[in-house]
Amino acid sequence: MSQAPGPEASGSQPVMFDTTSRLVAIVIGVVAVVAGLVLGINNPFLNRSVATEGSAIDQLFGLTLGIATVVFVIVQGFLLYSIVRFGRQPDDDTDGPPIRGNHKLEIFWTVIPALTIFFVGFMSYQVLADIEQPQDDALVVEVKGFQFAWQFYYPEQDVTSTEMHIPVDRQVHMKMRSNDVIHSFWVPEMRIKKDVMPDRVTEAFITGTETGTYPIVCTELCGAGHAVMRSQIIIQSDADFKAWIASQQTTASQAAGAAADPMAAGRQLFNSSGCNACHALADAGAVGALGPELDGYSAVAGTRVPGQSAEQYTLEAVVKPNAFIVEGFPANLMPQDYGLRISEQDLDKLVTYLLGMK
Amino acid sequence: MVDTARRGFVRHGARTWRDYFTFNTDHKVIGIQYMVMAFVFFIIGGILAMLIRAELAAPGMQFVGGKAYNQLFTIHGTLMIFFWIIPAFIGLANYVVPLQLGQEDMAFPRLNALSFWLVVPGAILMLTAFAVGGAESGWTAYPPLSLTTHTGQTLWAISLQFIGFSSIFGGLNFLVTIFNMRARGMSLSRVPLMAWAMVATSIIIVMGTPVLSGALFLLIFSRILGTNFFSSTAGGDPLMWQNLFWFYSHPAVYIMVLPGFGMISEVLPAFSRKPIFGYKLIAVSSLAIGIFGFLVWAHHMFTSGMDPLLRIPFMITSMIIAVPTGVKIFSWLATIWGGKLRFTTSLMFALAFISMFVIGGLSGVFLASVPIDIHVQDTYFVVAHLHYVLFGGSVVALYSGIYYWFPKITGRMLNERLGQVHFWLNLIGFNLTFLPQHTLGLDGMPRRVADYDPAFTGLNLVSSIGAMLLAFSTLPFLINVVVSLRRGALAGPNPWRAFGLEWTTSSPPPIHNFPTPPVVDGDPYGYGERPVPVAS
Amino acid sequence: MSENQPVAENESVASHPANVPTDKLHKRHPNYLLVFLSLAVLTAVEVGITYVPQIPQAPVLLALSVFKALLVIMYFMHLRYDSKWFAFIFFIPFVLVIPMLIVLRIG
Amino acid sequence: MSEAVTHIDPTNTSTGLDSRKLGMWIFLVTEVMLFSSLIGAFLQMKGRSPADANQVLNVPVTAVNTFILIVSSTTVVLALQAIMNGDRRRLKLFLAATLALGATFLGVQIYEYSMLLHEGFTPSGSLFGGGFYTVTGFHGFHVFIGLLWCAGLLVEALKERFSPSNYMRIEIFGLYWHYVDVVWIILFTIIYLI
Repeated sequence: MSQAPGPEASGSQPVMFDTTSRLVAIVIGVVAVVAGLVLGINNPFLNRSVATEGSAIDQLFGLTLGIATVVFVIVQGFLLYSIVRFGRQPDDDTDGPPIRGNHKLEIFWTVIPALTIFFVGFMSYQVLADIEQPQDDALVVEVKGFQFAWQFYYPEQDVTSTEMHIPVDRQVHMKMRSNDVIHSFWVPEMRIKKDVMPDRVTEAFITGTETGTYPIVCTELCGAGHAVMRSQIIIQSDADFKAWIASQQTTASQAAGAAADPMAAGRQLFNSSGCNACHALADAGAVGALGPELDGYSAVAGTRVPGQSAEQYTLEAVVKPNAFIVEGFPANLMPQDYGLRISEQDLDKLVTYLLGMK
Repeated sequence: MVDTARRGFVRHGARTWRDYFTFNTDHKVIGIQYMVMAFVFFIIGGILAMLIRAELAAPGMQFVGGKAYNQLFTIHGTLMIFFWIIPAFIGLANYVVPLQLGQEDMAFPRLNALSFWLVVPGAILMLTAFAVGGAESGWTAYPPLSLTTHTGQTLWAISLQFIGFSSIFGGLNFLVTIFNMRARGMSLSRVPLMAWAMVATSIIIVMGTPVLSGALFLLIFSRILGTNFFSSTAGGDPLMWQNLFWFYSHPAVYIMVLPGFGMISEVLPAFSRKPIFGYKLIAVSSLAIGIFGFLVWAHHMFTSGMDPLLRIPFMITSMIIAVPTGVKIFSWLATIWGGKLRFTTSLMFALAFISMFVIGGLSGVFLASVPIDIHVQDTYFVVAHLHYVLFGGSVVALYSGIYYWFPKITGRMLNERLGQVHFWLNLIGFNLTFLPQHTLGLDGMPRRVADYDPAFTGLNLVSSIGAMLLAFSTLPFLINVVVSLRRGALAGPNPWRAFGLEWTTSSPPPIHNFPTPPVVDGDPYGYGERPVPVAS
Repeated sequence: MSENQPVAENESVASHPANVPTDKLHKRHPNYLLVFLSLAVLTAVEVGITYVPQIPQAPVLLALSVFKALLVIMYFMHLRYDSKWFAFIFFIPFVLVIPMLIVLRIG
Repeated sequence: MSEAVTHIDPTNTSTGLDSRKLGMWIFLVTEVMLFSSLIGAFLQMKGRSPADANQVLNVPVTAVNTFILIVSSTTVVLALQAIMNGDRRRLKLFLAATLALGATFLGVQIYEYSMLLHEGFTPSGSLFGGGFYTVTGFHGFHVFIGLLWCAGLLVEALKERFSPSNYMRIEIFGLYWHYVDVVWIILFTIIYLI
């Protein structure tokens, strides 16, 4: 075996591409940098934050982005420069200078990044301590997550809702708990996210700074309906918030007063158990689309399974949803533990409600 | 390849293609078995990725519903991590490392074969899990969700056990091989950096994988026997899974990228004709990553219900790990600085690796900062970050290594023209796919969703187009491999005029690698100092 | 890495200092029966302690069992007499196990 | 290991350490990590269970069983010493004793399981039960593997395969068996006593 006749035969191949590749690399590098800068300046990475905590995070993000940009430019700059400057001449078969290291340089690029990183860490710690500072006058909201909907309970006001209303400029202290699997509560515009666990209460703090309506998103995979597990947060003036609370309290007291009214009780259950998240039902104001629409359901309930009465079928459809699947809808999508979650009396009320609508 | 030794059902060496389907103890055969199998799974995983991007090209659910989509990305992630990147690196290292050490095989050849053949039942089970359905709680399989899904989830977990055992035996084998079996004169400070990277990788495998195995056993028992480890209704602890899972799976990120670091450290000196800059620091930083990598896992749980105070130490460790990584990057830049760069496809992939990995590394610092992580955790920002690390890092490095060692493995050169086409399509497609995802995440798009806010349509469409380009870029590579295997120019023992013992034997090497045991008188980076060693 | 260098760095030794048979290590060995008796007695003591509620149970029992485990590791597994490398390898994982157990506990 | 297919000599190594022994110690590292994760899970379950959850367990019987395992560890180390001194008769004797003691341990554990199950203490019944059966089950499985291994070595010893210059495989089995003993020493304390 001689040293390398083959190599040089083929070695001429890469040489051919030296110049072209370099040109292509330079052109693409320049285009990418310009495009990146234009895009970055015209379209800032983060949209506007509407929470004090979010603004603090944004500042930290900006700082980190600045440092990252410097590192990025240094590394890519050296890389591009080397590509431009140190390409070998086509007929040059000699080696480069045998430099094996430089202790001062190596210490320099170990220590400087370490100091930078400690600085970022320190700033992060400060921001973290800042955004998780509970305040005395905070409004407490108990957040409940289940497959695939959110529910918000205001313990001081005794109000339950499927949308989150909060007053502007007042800290909100959220106590969160899941009914089934892990969810995660996120308001992108407020930058705050926290997992909602089934075995413990987790806490998060948000303070809205601008009125408006913003999406609440579930960010922890929670099953087939994960993508549609959404709600909204409505930041409103203190007066508007109070008015909303009052209106909810009236509705609630009506519902309570009409406990004898099975329809009102059923409607309440329909919404508080999360049925509204997936099933549309005009009477309950529900518009969910994951499961079959329930308007006009009472007319067909008795016909679905031969030999089952409408009551039997409805009960089974709630507690054993896979027993009969309406055509066009997937099996296993609906949680199968409603039989455990809803008491027997409440199940009766729910069945009565669903069949009671004409 | 001349003689094929045979003993019982055990074979050593390959004479025909059939030998690649046997329980073969030759590390070269096993390396090829690993790589080919891994590439098949790369293609399957890639097809799943195309389905995902097709679904996401426009808002709303077009092709698949929520369940099917969940299954798609679960299997995509699992295949890419456990059946592509990890085995592909192990395969290439299996081929190269014993050659670099001047040995005729790994320390335990039969254990080596067992490692490979354990992947096969694992793969069959994983595909069955996909067919049966139910593995749809992500590759992270967080309970309680993973306790409620169907049979496929159990098969998924059992499949990963096979992969885990395969990994453990492989890691053990590499450690013993590199420490105990070095050529005459090869002191630890002359061990190639690829081998050092495999030491660090194997340390992680050996100490991390058993914990994943333990966690998977708990999950399997919970699903089959009804134990209540993670069940919240019975008082179990869902967070325990996350701790155990990430105790392995964060270090696993380094399992997937350290061998790449090693390959880059071999490729850069060879094509810039300079010794590696800061050999010792590169080797030490690999080991530092290997150990420190174990103390950062909870940064995946900053928004979970874990104790808030615990986040601080984990934030600090997670940030510190950027330092040894940075040291490597700077050392590589210093290696090419002042060199005589020869722009082969292998070198271009290596340079692209540095460029892309820096982006992934920097976005990692954002994720390590608790307040920023609170915003971006579980969003497309994380998806972008992990693909910059695992594709822009691992896969690009792997391509670099393949272009570098293909002549050694097959005896023939890959076509450079097709290589360049592959490189540029790959690089452009990759960035088009994943760069926009940073913005998507920051603006409010969560990960693992089949449907999204119509406001995100534009960037998603760009990403989907990029993904198609990226998929297409694999085609010139495949054509190149198939054509070059038959018609490529003959490579000869050392086509790159590189140092390293693997280049002192013929291409492909004979069955026992070296006619006479090689002797080493320096490290494998003597560019500009010594004449290139000649094949004996 | 540097720990190994005395062996490795030196050219002539680096190649194969190997053929030193490992059984040289076993020429020195402890009195196995004494180790066994200690283990047996300590086990009895452990069970005895559980009947004396005045003694703080968890810390004392844990200390005793760790001591017993170390007896087996050091003497039966010869770690005390064998290459320091084995001791180094075997005790590394405990550095990681302890933070893992603590974090699991805190949750 | 694979003499017929390669020429790799596990005793002639760069570090001077026998490859098989080095491999075994690294394997024990993986075992430490596996059992640590399981013990961690067990402790977590125990922490979430009532303080008297382990009252159902039979401490005296298990104490005797612990003693049996310690004896078996001693017989292994005596077997190793015997063959190093060239005493093949004692090697066979002590290997056989190890096998018998290990089998007794496993038998008692199976008896314990059946009693507990009979009393309604099941893996799915309580958090503690799940942790208990998982950890002790894994340990029992390791004992079982050790028994198979020991039986294999005993067969070879009967064929006089070992000698004062060829005992590494006895030593490696010993490492495994002692490790299994170490795990039990820890388990006995944290499961039964605390």
